[in-house]
Amino acid sequence: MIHSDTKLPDLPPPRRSDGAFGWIRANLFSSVTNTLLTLFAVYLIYIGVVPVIKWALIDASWVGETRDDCAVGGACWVFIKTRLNQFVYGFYPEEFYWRVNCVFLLFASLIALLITEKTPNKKSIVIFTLTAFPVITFYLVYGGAFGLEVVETHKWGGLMLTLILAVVGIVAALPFGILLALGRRSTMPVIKTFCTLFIEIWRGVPLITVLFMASVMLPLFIPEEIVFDKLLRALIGIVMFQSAYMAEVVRGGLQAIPKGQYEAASALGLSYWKMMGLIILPQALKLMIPGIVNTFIALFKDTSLVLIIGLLDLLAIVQAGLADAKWAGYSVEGYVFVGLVFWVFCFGMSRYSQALEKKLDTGHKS
Amino acid sequence: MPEKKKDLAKGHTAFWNDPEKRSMLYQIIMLVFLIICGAYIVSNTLHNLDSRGIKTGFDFLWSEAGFGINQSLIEYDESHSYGRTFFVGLLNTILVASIGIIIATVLGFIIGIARLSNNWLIAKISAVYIETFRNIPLLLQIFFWYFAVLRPLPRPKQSIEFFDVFFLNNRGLALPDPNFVEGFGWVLVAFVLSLLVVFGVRRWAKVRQDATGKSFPIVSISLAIMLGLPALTYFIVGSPINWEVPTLRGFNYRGGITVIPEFLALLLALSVYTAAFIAEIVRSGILSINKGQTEASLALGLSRPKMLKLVIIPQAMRVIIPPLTSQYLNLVKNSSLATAIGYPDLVSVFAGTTLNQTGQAIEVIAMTMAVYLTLSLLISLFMNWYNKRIALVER
Amino acid sequence: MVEMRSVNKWYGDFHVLKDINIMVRRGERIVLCGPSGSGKSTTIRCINRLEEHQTGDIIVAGTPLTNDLKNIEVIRREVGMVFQHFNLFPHLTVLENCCLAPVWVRKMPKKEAEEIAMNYLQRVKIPDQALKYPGQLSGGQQQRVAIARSLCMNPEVMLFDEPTSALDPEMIKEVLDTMIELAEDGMTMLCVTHEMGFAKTVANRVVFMDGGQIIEENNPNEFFNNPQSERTQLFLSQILQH
Amino acid sequence: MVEMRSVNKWYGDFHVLKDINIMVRRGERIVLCGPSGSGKSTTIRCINRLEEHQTGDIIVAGTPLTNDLKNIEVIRREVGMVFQHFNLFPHLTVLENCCLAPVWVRKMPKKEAEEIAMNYLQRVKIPDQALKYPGQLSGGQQQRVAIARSLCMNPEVMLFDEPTSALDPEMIKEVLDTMIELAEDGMTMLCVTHEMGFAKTVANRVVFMDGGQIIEENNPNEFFNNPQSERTQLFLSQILQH
Amino acid sequence: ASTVKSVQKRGYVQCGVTTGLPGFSNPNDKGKWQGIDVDVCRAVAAATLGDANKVKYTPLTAKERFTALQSGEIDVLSRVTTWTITRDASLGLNFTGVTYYDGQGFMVSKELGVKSAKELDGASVCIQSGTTTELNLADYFRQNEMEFEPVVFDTADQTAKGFEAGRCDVLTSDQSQLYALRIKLSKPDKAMVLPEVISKEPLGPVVRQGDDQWFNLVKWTLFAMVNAEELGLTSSNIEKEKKSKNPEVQRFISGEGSKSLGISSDWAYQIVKQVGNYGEIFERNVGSSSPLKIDRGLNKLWTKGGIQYAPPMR
Ligand SMILES: Nc1ncnc2c1ncn2[C@@H]1O[C@H](COP(=O)(O)OP(=O)(O)OP(=O)(O)O)[C@@H](O)[C@H]1O
Ligand SMILES: Nc1ncnc2c1ncn2[C@@H]1O[C@H](COP(=O)(O)OP(=O)(O)OP(=O)(O)O)[C@@H](O)[C@H]1O
Ligand SMILES: [Mg+2]
Ligand SMILES: [Mg+2]
Repeated sequence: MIHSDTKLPDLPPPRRSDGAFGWIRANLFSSVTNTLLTLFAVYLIYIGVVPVIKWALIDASWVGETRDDCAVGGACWVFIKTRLNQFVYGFYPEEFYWRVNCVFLLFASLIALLITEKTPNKKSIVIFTLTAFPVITFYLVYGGAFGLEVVETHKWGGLMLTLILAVVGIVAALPFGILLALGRRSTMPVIKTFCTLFIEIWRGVPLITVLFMASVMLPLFIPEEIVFDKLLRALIGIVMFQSAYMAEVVRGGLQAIPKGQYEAASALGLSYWKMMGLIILPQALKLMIPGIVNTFIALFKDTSLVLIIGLLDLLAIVQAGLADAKWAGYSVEGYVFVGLVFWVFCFGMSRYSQALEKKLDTGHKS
Repeated sequence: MPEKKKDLAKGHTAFWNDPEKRSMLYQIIMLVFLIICGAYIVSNTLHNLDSRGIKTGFDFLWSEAGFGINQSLIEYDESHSYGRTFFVGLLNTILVASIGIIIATVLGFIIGIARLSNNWLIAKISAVYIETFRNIPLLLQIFFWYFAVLRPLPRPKQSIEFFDVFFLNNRGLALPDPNFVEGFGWVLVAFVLSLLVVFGVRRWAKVRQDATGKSFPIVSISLAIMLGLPALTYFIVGSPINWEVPTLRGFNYRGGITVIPEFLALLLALSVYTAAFIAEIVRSGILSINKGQTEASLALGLSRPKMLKLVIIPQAMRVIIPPLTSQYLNLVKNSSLATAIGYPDLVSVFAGTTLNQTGQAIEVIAMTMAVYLTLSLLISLFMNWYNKRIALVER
Repeated sequence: MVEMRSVNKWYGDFHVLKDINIMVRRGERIVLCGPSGSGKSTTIRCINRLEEHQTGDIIVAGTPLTNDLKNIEVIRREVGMVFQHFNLFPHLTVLENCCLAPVWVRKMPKKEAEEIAMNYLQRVKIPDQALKYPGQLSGGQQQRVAIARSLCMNPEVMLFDEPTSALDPEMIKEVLDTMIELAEDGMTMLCVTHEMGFAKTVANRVVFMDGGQIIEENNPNEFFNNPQSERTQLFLSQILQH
Repeated sequence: MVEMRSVNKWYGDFHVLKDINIMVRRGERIVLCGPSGSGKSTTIRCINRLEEHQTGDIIVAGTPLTNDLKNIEVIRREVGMVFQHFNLFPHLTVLENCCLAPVWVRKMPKKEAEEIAMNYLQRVKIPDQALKYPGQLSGGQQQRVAIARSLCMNPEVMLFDEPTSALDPEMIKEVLDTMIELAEDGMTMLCVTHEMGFAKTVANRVVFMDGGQIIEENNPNEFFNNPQSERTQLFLSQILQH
Repeated sequence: ASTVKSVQKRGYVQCGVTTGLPGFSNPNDKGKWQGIDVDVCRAVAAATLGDANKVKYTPLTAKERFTALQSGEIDVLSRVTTWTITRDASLGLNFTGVTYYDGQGFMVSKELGVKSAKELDGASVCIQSGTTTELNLADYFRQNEMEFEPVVFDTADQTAKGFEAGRCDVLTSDQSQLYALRIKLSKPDKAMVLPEVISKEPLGPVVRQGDDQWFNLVKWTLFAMVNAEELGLTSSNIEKEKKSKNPEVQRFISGEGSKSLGISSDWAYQIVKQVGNYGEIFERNVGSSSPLKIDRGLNKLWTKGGIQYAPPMR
C-alpha cells in the first residue's frame, strides 16, 4: 500500500496557538510544584530586586558636588562621581593621567585585537603583548626614561593598580607555570619532587599569608643591602602563588595533547626543548586559554586582598574614601561601586572563556 | 624477572650524551642550587635576626597572652598562654570552615540543579545568583554581609526575642546554654536507646519495602522517635538540664551561648560565594552525563526528581568530586579573610595579635602555614578516598 | 495499541514528520525502515514523548498523549524502549538496572522485582551476568540487558530504535534472536531496523519512510518482492546490495 | 642499512620482543606482519628509539643505537617514520609541517626547505593543499602529507606502522599507491601492514612475527604460497578470508 | 650596615605610618600624608637628607608594624606606638623618645547614658588588634572584676565603623585617637569620651636595635624639635634667628653633633625651617588649629607645666 508517492510540501511550523500565554504555561505553570516554584521565585524577586532598584536608580542622586546634594533614602552616586579620578588612578599625579590612559588604551586595543577572530598576525601580537607591552607600560607608568618624570609606586592606586597587579601577575606567572608543569611531568625525581612540592605548598596556603610574608617578612630573608619596592614584593608573592595555579592549568593542557604528537616530533629528530617549543606548547597553550582566563579572573578578584597589606587597590582606595568624614555614611554606595566594577570585568572575562571553551569543544570533535 | 643486561657500547658514550648521566647531572645541579639558595636564605635570616636582636624559638608559646578573644570553643581567658590562642584560632577556623563547607555544598547542589530546572524563572534566578556571586571579590562580600547583618539588627535592649529564650541583636544570637545535672545520664541512655530503636525500625521498614513494596515514612518516624523518647525521659526524670537562659544584664545578654555576628557574616559570605562555584560544578557534572541516560530513565517512566537521584547524580558525582575538592580547599583558605572583619580565626588571632605581641613572625607564620597545608592535605585525602570509593562502584 | 493520526512535527522551521499515520494493533509487529534522516527515530520517540509532536494525535493503549503529565506517565509505563546505544546505567549492576524502574515506578517489592528481573534475564540468556556491571559486558550482552530492563516493566508495547546498529556482526545475531523470541511470544513491537532478515521473519507489516513521510506500508512479502514506489525500490536495491 | 641483532625488550616483567634478528639492506623493502599484539609496532619503534630495547644491538646506517644522544640524533635524522594515526601537527599548515624538521633539525634555510617540501608534496600529489591545515584534509591526504613530511628529511630508511589501518577503503588505495611509487624509486622501507596485496607487489621479504618472536621470514612468493610454520598458515588463512 | 648611609644613598626615608588616623598620620584628599607622626618622618628626612619631602610612607596595620620594622621594610616606625618594656627589650627594637604622652580611654555613645568606665561591666568593646590597648583593656576589666567582650578589628577605621554600626558599646583606644576617630563618625556629637584614663601610653618613633647612629639621629630629631620650641625658634622666625646672639640658638643652628650623626651641619635648622618646632607641629595637627582640638595637657613643655623635656644640645 502506497501512502503517498509524491513528496509532501515542507510546511511552516504552526504558530503556537496559545502564544505568550502558552509559553508561560509551559515554562512556569506546567505542574503544581512548578507553580509553587514560580510563585516563590516571584516573591524572591519582589523582596530582592524591587527595593534595590528603587534605592539604586529611582531614589538615587546623581548630580552635585557635596553630600548635601544627596537625597535621603536613595543612593548617593555623587560621592562616586566626585572621587572617580581617585578610584581609577589612586594618588597618581593628575598632570600625568594621560600616561596611564595611554596604557589603558593600548591594553584595550591589544585585547580587542586578540579576542577578535580574524586578526591577522596574531602570533606577533601575542609576542608583543607578552614582551614589549610590559616594558612600554613600565616606562609610561613609572617613568624614568624618555624624559618622563618618575612616579613612585606608592602613588599608584585604584583600578589602575588592580589591573597592573592582575595583569603582571598572570603574565609573569605564565613562564614559571610552564616550567613548573614541565618539571612536574619530568622523569627526574629531584626535579619532579621539587616542582610538585612547590606547587602543592603554594596552593595550600592562603594568599593573605603569602602577601603578608612578601610585604613584611621578605626583607628578613635577603641581605640588608638589597631593597625591593613594596609593590614589587607584593607582585613577587602574587606571581609565586599564581604560578602554582598556572602550573596546574598548563599541566592540564599538556595532558590533552595526544602522545602521537610527542612521538612524531621525536621521530623527526626534534630535541626535547624544540619539541616542546614548536609542537607541544603551541597546541597546549591554545587549549589552556580558557583555564588561563579563569585563573586570571580568580587573580583579578584576589588582588583586592592587597588591601590587607596596605596597598591602595580599587577596594582599598574606596574604603579610604569612605573614611573621609565629609562623606561618612555612604559606604554602601562605595562597596556597590567596587562590586560593580569587579563584576563587569569578571563577568566579561568569564563569558569570553565560556565562549572559547565551547569553540574548542566543537573544534576538537571535527 | 628477566635478566637485564645493560646495553652495549657503553664505553663510547660521551658523558654529556648519556641521557641517564645527563639527567643525574641536572638533578645534582638542581639540588646544589636549592641547597645553596636555602642556605643563603637561612644564613641571611639568621644574620638579620641576630643583628636586629630579634628573639627566636618557640618559648613564647608558653607565656601569658594577656588579650581577650570573643569566641572560643575551648576555655580561654587573658591569663592563658599564646600556645592556647593557637588552638582557639585553629578551632574557630575549623568551625567556620566545616559549617561553611556543609552549607555551601547543600546550597550549591540546590542551585546547580535549579539552574537546569525547566521552570524558566527558577533557572534564570539561579543563573543570576551564580553570575553575581562568582564575579565579585570575596573580601567585598564579607564586608557586605558584615554590614548587611549588623545594620538591621537592633541594640541588645531592643532584641528580637523568640520564645523568651533566643535573643537576636547586633551582638549576635544568644542561645540558652545547657548545664547538665544529675539524672541527665538517663536522658543520654534514652537517646542511645532511641537510636537503637530507629535503627531497628529502619531495618524493618527496608525489609518490609523489599518484601511488599510499601514504603514507610522513615524520616519522620525516626525523627519522632529520636526526639520523643529522650524528651519523654527528660520530663520523667524531672528536667535534669538547667538551661542557662541568656538574660539582659547591663549592656548585653549574659549567660547562654552567643553566636557572634562576625561568625554569621563570614559563614554567609563563604557559603554563598563557594556555593556559586559549586553550583557551576554540579551543573556541568550533570550536563556531562550522556543524554541517553536521561532518555533511558524517562522511557522507563522515572520522574525527574527520581531520575536525578537514582541515575544522574550518582554518575555525575564522579565528575563533580575533583573540582569540588578544590572548592573545599579554597573555602578553607578563604576563611582566613576572617581577619578583615575581626572573626577570631587562626590568622586573625595567632598570625595577627599573637604575632604582633610577640614579634616572632617566622615561627608564627610557619605554624600558620603548616596548619593550612595540613588541613588541605586532610581534605584532599578524604575526598580522594571518597572518589575512589564511588569510582569503584561505577566500574 | 498505538495509533498515530496525521502527526506532524517540526524542529524549528524544519518539518521532520509530515502527516504520519501508523496503527499498531495488539500483538502486531511493525518494522520501520528508510534512509538515514528520514525521521524513523523521531517517529518512535514521539510515541513515548521523548520528542514532542506539534499537531496530530497519538494514542497509546487507549491513553491520548497530551501535555498532561499524568497521561505521559501512564504511557511511559506501558511502553518499553530499547536504544541503539543501550543506555544502561553504568553505576548499577545488571540486576539493579532491571529492578530500578519496577521498584521506584511500579512500587514493587524488591524481592519480587528481582525475581521478575532474573526471569527476564534468563529469557535473554544472561542470568549469570546479573551481578556484573554493564561496563564488564560485551555490546550484545548489554543490548540484551537493555531489552530485559524494558521487559521488567511489563510493557504493552516495545519500541526498538536500531537495536543492533552499534553492534559487531557476531553480536547482532544474539540480539536479533532475542527479539525474534519476543515476537514469537506475542509482544506488540514497533521496530526501527535495517535488518531485513529480521523484518522478513517476524514483521506483520513494514513501513517505509523517507523525507519525513510514510511512503509505503505493506506486508513483508509484498514489500520486499514487489515494492510499489520508486523510492522504495531504490532504497531496497541499496540495502540489498550489501 | 638497518640491523637488529638478538634484540630483547621487556615492558616491566612482560617480554615483548624475544631475540629479534632483522637485517635490512640498502634499497630493500621488508614487510612485517603478524597478529595484533605480536610486537610489530614495538620492533620498528625500537629502531628510532621511540622505545628503548634492553639487550641486543641495533645498528642503523652504520651507527649503533646506544644511550648516546648524539647517536640517537643521527639515527633519527636518517630514519623517517609514518604512523597509523598520521600524527600531523594540527597547528601548522601542511607546508609548515613538512619544513619544520629540515629547518630546525637540519638547519636548512627556510626557502630551500620549502622548495624541497613542495617537491615532495608534488610527489605525493597534493601540492595544491600546501597551505591548508591538516584538519581540513581527508585521512588519505593526511597520511600522504605525513609521508612527504618524513621524506623531507631525506631519510635513508622509512618505517611505516600500519599506515593504512585508520583509513576508509577508498583512501587506502591512494596511500598504498604513494608507497609503491616510493618503493619503485628505491627507498629502503620497513613496513608493518596487513595489506597483503602491497606485500606481494613490492616486498623483497616478508617477516612474520607472533608472540614477540620472528616466526618466519621469506620472499613474498614463498611466504604466501608456501608458508612453513603452522602459525603462519593460520594467520594467513584468517587474513585472506576477509 | 649604617642606616644613615643607606638612607642617604637611597635618597629617601622609609617611614611606617598608620593606615589613616587624623591628626597623626592620614592621607588627605590628594593622597598627601599629614599628622604628627608624619611630621616626625619629615623631620627625620630634613635632618638626614636636607629635604623634608624625601619620605616614602608605608601604611601599616598595628599587626604588621613591628615585623615591617624588624625586617627592614621601613627605617623608622612613626605610628602611634606605645613604648613598653617588652617591645623595647625583646622585639629587637628601640624607642627613640616620646612625641605624645597619651593614655587609654573609652568612647561611648551618649545614648547609653554611661558616665564612667566603672559602669561598663558586660560591655562589648571595639578595639584594634595588636595594640597595647588590647592588653590594658583586659587588665582593667579584670582588676575591676568586670566582664567584657572584645571585638577586634584590623584598622582604626574599621574599629570606628564597627562602633558606629553598633557592634559594640564602647570603643577603646588612646585618648588622642578617640578624638581623631570621633571626628570621623558621621554624627560625632552622638559620641563622648569618658573621663577615665586607664593607662600610660607614651607614643614615639621606633627604630631597629643595633644601629646606634640612626637611633641617635631619630632621638635627637625629636629633641631638636622640643628644644626649638623652648628656644622660641619657629619655622617662620628661624631665618631671622640665624643672626641671634643667644649662644644656645647659635649652637642649635650650627648643628651640634652633626659629625657623629653623619649628617650635614644645618640639620636642626632644616628641621625647624621645613617642619617646625614641636609646638607648631602639635597645634597644626591635633591642637587648636586642627579639627581635633586636643588640649596640650601633659604634652606642654616642662617649663609650662607639662612633661615634654629635651636634653640640652651641646
Ligand atoms: N534535535 C534536533 N534538532 C533539529 N533537527 C533534528 C534533531 N534531531 C533530529 N533532527 C533532524 O531530523 C531528521 C530526522 O531525524 P531522525 O533521527 O528521526 O532520522 P532517522 O530516520 O532516525 O535517521 P538514522 O537512520 O540516521 O537514525 C534528520 O534530518 C535530523 O537531522
Ligand atoms: N607501553 C606499554 N606497556 C606495557 N605493555 C605494552 C606497552 N605497549 C605495548 N605493550 C604490549 O606489548 C605487546 C606488543 O605490542 P605492539 O603494539 O608492538 O603489538 P603490534 O604487533 O603492533 O599489535 P597491533 O597490530 O595491535 O598494533 C602487546 O601485548 C601490548 O599489549
Ligand atoms: Mg535514528
Ligand atoms: Mg601496532
